[in-house]
Amino acid sequence: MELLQSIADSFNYWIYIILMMIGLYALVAKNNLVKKLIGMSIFQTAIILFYVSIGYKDGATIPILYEHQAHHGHHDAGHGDAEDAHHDVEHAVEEAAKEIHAVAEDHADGHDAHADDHDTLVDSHDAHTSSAIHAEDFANPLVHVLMLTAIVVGVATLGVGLAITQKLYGEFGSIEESEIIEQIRTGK
Amino acid sequence: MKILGIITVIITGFLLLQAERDFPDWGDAASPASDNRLSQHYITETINETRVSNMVTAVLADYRGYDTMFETVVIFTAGIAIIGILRVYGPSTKLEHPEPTLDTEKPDLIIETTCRLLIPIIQLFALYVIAHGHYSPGGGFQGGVIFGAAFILLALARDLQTAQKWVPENRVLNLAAIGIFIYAGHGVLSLIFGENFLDYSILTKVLPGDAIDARYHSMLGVEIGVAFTVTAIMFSIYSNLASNGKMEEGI
Amino acid sequence: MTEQAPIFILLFPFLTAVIVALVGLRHKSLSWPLTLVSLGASVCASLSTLAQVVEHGPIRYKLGGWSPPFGIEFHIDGLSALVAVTVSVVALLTAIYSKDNVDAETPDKSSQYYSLFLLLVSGLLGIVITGDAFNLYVMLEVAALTSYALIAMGNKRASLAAFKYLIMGTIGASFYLLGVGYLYIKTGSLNMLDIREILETAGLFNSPTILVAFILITVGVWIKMAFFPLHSWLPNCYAFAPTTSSNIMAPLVTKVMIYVMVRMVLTVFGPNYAFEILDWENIVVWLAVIAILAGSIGALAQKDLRKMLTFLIIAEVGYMVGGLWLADETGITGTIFHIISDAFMTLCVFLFAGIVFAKTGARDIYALEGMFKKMPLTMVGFLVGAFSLIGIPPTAGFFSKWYLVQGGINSGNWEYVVALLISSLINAVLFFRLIEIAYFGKKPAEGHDHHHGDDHAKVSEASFTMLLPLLSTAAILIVIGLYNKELVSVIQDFLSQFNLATSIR
Amino acid sequence: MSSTITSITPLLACLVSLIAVLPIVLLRKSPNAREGATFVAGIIKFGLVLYMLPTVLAGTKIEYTLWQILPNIAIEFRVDGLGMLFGLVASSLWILTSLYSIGYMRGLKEHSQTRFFTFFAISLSATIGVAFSGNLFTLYLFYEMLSLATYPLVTHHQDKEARTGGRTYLTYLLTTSIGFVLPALIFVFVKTGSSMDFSPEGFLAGHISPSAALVLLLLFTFGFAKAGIMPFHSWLPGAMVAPTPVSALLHAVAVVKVGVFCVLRVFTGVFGIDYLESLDIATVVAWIAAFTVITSSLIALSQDNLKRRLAFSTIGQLSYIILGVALLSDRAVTGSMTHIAMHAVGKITLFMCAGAVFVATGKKYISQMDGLGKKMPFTFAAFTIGALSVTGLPPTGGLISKFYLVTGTVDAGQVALLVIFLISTILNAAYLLPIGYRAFFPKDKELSKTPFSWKAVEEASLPCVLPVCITSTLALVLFIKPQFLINLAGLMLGSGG
Repeated sequence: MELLQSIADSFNYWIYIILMMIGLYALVAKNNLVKKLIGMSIFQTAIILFYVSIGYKDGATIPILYEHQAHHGHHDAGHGDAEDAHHDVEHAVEEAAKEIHAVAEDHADGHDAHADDHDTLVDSHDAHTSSAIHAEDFANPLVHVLMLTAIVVGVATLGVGLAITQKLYGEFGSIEESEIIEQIRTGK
Repeated sequence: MKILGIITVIITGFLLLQAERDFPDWGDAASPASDNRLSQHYITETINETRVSNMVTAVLADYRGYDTMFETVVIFTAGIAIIGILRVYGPSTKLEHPEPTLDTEKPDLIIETTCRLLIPIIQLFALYVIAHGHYSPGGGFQGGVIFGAAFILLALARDLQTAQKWVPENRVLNLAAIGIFIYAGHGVLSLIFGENFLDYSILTKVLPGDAIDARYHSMLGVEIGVAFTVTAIMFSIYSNLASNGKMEEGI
Repeated sequence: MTEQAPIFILLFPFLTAVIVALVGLRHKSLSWPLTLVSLGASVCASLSTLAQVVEHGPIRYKLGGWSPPFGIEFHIDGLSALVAVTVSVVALLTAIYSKDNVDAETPDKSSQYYSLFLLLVSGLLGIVITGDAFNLYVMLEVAALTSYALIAMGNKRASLAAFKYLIMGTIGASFYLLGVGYLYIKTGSLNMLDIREILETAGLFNSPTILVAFILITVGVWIKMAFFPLHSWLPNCYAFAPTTSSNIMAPLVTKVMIYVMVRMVLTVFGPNYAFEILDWENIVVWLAVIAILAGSIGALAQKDLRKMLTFLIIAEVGYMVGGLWLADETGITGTIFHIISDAFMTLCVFLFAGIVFAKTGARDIYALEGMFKKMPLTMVGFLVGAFSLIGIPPTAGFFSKWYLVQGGINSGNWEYVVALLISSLINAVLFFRLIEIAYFGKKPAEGHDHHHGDDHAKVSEASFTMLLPLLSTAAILIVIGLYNKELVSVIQDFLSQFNLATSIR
Repeated sequence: MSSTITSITPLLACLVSLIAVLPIVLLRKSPNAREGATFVAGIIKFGLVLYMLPTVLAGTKIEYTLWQILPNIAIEFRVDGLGMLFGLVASSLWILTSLYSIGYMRGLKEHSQTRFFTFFAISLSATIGVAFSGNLFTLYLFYEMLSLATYPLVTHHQDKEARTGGRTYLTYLLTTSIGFVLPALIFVFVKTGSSMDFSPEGFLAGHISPSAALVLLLLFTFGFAKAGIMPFHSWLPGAMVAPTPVSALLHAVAVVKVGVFCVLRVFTGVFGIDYLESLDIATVVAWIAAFTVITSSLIALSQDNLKRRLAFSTIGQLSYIILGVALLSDRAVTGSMTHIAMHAVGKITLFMCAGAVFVATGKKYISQMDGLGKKMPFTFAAFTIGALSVTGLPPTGGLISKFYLVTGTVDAGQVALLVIFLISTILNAAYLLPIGYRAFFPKDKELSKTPFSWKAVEEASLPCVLPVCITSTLALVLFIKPQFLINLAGLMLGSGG
């Protein structure tokens, strides 16, 4: 029962392992080159699933700001240029972190509260950072960026893999690894 | 091989399960990956630092813009690689093992008409996805793929030759290269103005608005560059794979 | 301008790759000069970076002006600067050499070839100078994709080898990516220095996730560097690839992967974790011993010149993996020094193998017969490379062995010392077999009766573009040997931050 | 006594022959000019060595640091008594051998003479480098250089025999130097961390355990396989496929003497005689050497090929030297050092005679040389003197060194080894002296068996005979005037002999 519970708690993490192992098995054990490539795709996709799972937060939405939030933040930051912005980064982050802890304490159960609520909440805090944006409301954007890269890499590798397979077929008339090796061995 | 595969899978799987024991709970907002300055900075400060409300786009094209530039290069590389591996120039030589070919009938009327209607819409949508990446899911990669798909659809519906008329091979490569030049050009330009590579804030010298606006606009430019490359290479990969590198007739 | 030098290391080859792909469509003859110019500029940039690092300490170059960990940074210390110089110099020499081969072996596609070549170089340079764990993955894939293609452009057997490499390489890179994911899930950062800091401050060293991350990254990199028994992809790849492909990949790809291993173990996880919390030195050193012996014995069994050399690469990888896990400052100095010297000595012998192949068209070692008479200068270059691989002073190879053996003695890993010496002796056997064939010009009676006689009459000294890189490499090997003290002081500056065990004295 | 001066002379002495490679290669079209260059280089080299002799005899060491190659370690030259003694022998004999080579190579119309002279010159540089090297690292550097530079000389004929011989040669030398010396060298460096400069006290004391010291000592003794200690001796007979001048200079003087020189250096400069005495481990080496002496002498008796017999004789004589130094008594060590010179002079005479016979008659086997003495009186007279010297009989220099060795054995109280010395001397006489005797006084019936007409035979050309006469005279002179050699040797012991 405990096992089931732990699986249910981290369902994604189990699924990615299972998918990854399916892919790995195909990569190692399959004789057909295209099947190997399919295994490779599954293998890579499993990793993407893993990464995206890291970024998921209960009750959070996609990392895109609503119109009014964007406007709010935009307005506040309008005073400085980028230079200022990243001089203040360290400071701002500390502030933001404090603030978020405070919020978390106040509203331990209120993750999915709407942005409007936050506006009032935040305004009572330090006006300097004054973002109406709360980290726990949005999924982690970084992992999505990383996975966009991983997807692109996956596509590129698959493409090159298929091209090599096609070339092999043109040369040996087979896409079974054992047959190709046999042809090489018998000397052609 | 099968036994080897099973052994590998068991060992690796066991290892990964070991790691899983120590993971933070799935969806826990207080997990180290979420509850730290990096992720929080991206969520809370993106709008102040770049005015882009889609954080993914901002991180992609600005904070980690260098990664993304090489992501585009990966695509470009794949295109060149496939040309390098498959492309056969000159009069087509008979392959030792030709691929089985389908009967090439005249294109079906229904399919042709549908495509004729669909393709402009697809292309328009692709442009929307590219341009609207700052505010909604989308961006250069996504838009580029859709745009490339339009050409591929054309090649599927008619034949490769027809699609080639629109985007001949050299033009494809030119487009891909231009895409990368656009992206890297932003970086080189900031170098020329005396800032670090890809530091868009200095581009105020050529772009309207303040430094943050410069970042905002540059990101759009960069996304367009990505879109160029992705569109071109998608079609190039398709046409090479489909025609076995001969560029004569596709599937 | 010098503070921008780090980006120029990469930018020249990378942009030129795109230009070559474009210009080469119409003017194929421009590809080669463009490649040379860009790599020359890259060499200058990397040298300038090295000078800065030596003078002012590590450089942190913020890309996009974002301070790490929010943006990506180049983190260039003594190690990366040295390896970057090595990579760019080797690339330049190979590029000079490639003039005749590329036109001969891939006639229609020379522009694509040079483009891929430059992209490979930019990928490798990117790996070396980046300070971001995920960016390293992207660069790894740029380098990997180009190498698959560069190999697959060879003959029939190369295609299958490239496919195997693609499968193995993808597994390796994916393991690395997953390992970085595990680090990210526990630390929330991707910047190498930042990860290290969080690992230490948050006391994560007991976490099984970090352990698995370490295993995944190490094994992933081992696959990509062809550490025995994960080496099976390598020999056929480098033996059957087009000449220039193996010339650039054999010296660089495995060495850069070793750089990644050193970087991960020292900078990201820290020697304290890798060597003390995980007490694996003995196991890994034994694995390395097996790798060294297996590679050397494998080389003995080969009759194909280039294939023989590929097995030597496997043995050399064993040297360096073992050297790192000696966990001794001198040993790690030796490993890093060997990255540099091995890159050049592998280059030297592969350039030679390329010349032999170009001149005789034969792959087996008996193609060498009578070479001392026919191409004396080429043989001089080869001799220096061979002596370096055997470890005869004052070539670079001797000094890397000098430090590695010292490390082995210091840390009490006698099995490693013995393996190193046995492998040196086997190298001596291998190369003196070649020298004997080249010197005596006669085949032993048991050899098959090939039709060498006629082909060889017209064999003469290699062309200038082939000879120049070979002799330069030979000269570099001797210079590295003579100036090893200066190199080692840069390496030891880099290592001094880690408080490694030094000596039992 | 132990004052030091810095001077570039040792480096120049070492480099002269290396620089001479350039004119030798450039002048390859005209043999006379080419050999002229060899000569000039040889004379300059000898002059430079002689120039340093008075300074060294006065007890001053000459130092020159060329290059700080590793942290703590430099490529460094230091000329002391032992080095000077060996350098003097090698450089003087080079001139004679050059002369002899010209006669030999031209007499036999050998191919690739330029290559021959080139590598000959390089080998000499390496030899002088070994002689003058100031620390263990430099010594190793030149030792390896010598192994490689002599390979083309050994395999000069490029036939099947040369291939086998050359293969054995390199296998033995490289295996031992990479397999034994290199780890020992690095071990010493790791343990002491010092610059490994040779000094009479040694620099190992206090850094290693006695068992490690024994292992090190054996590694060095066997590792410098050029010394021909059994069981690492078989490269030496194999290498006799080389042209005779090579055998003469390299295998009677340069290569093998470099081997024993290195062993001597290890005993006297690395371990230090006192330290070895306190450890009491040298006896092991002494007995191994003794075994080699007897065994090789017995093998030599059974050889009919003259050069092979000489090769085995060399193995035995080298072990004398090692045996002497392993006894650790002052007289024995002096005897060892002197024996380097005495044996060199004697053995080079023998080899050159063998070569002269070969040039004149094409004969390699002792059994074919009966009665030849009457046709080639100078050659065989010189041969007899050389044989006397090697055996250690008056009136030759060989007696002096043997005297020191034997009395040294008595000093060390090793009666068993004394017996071995005596037995081996008898054996030496048995395998060397009959050759000369039979050449002058053949048994008639044996002569009639050989289907060979002696009528056409006469002495080999002047360049062949002249050096032979000079070296044999030298062997006689050293009997009368050995004192400066003994002084040089004495410098190493700090007691003046």
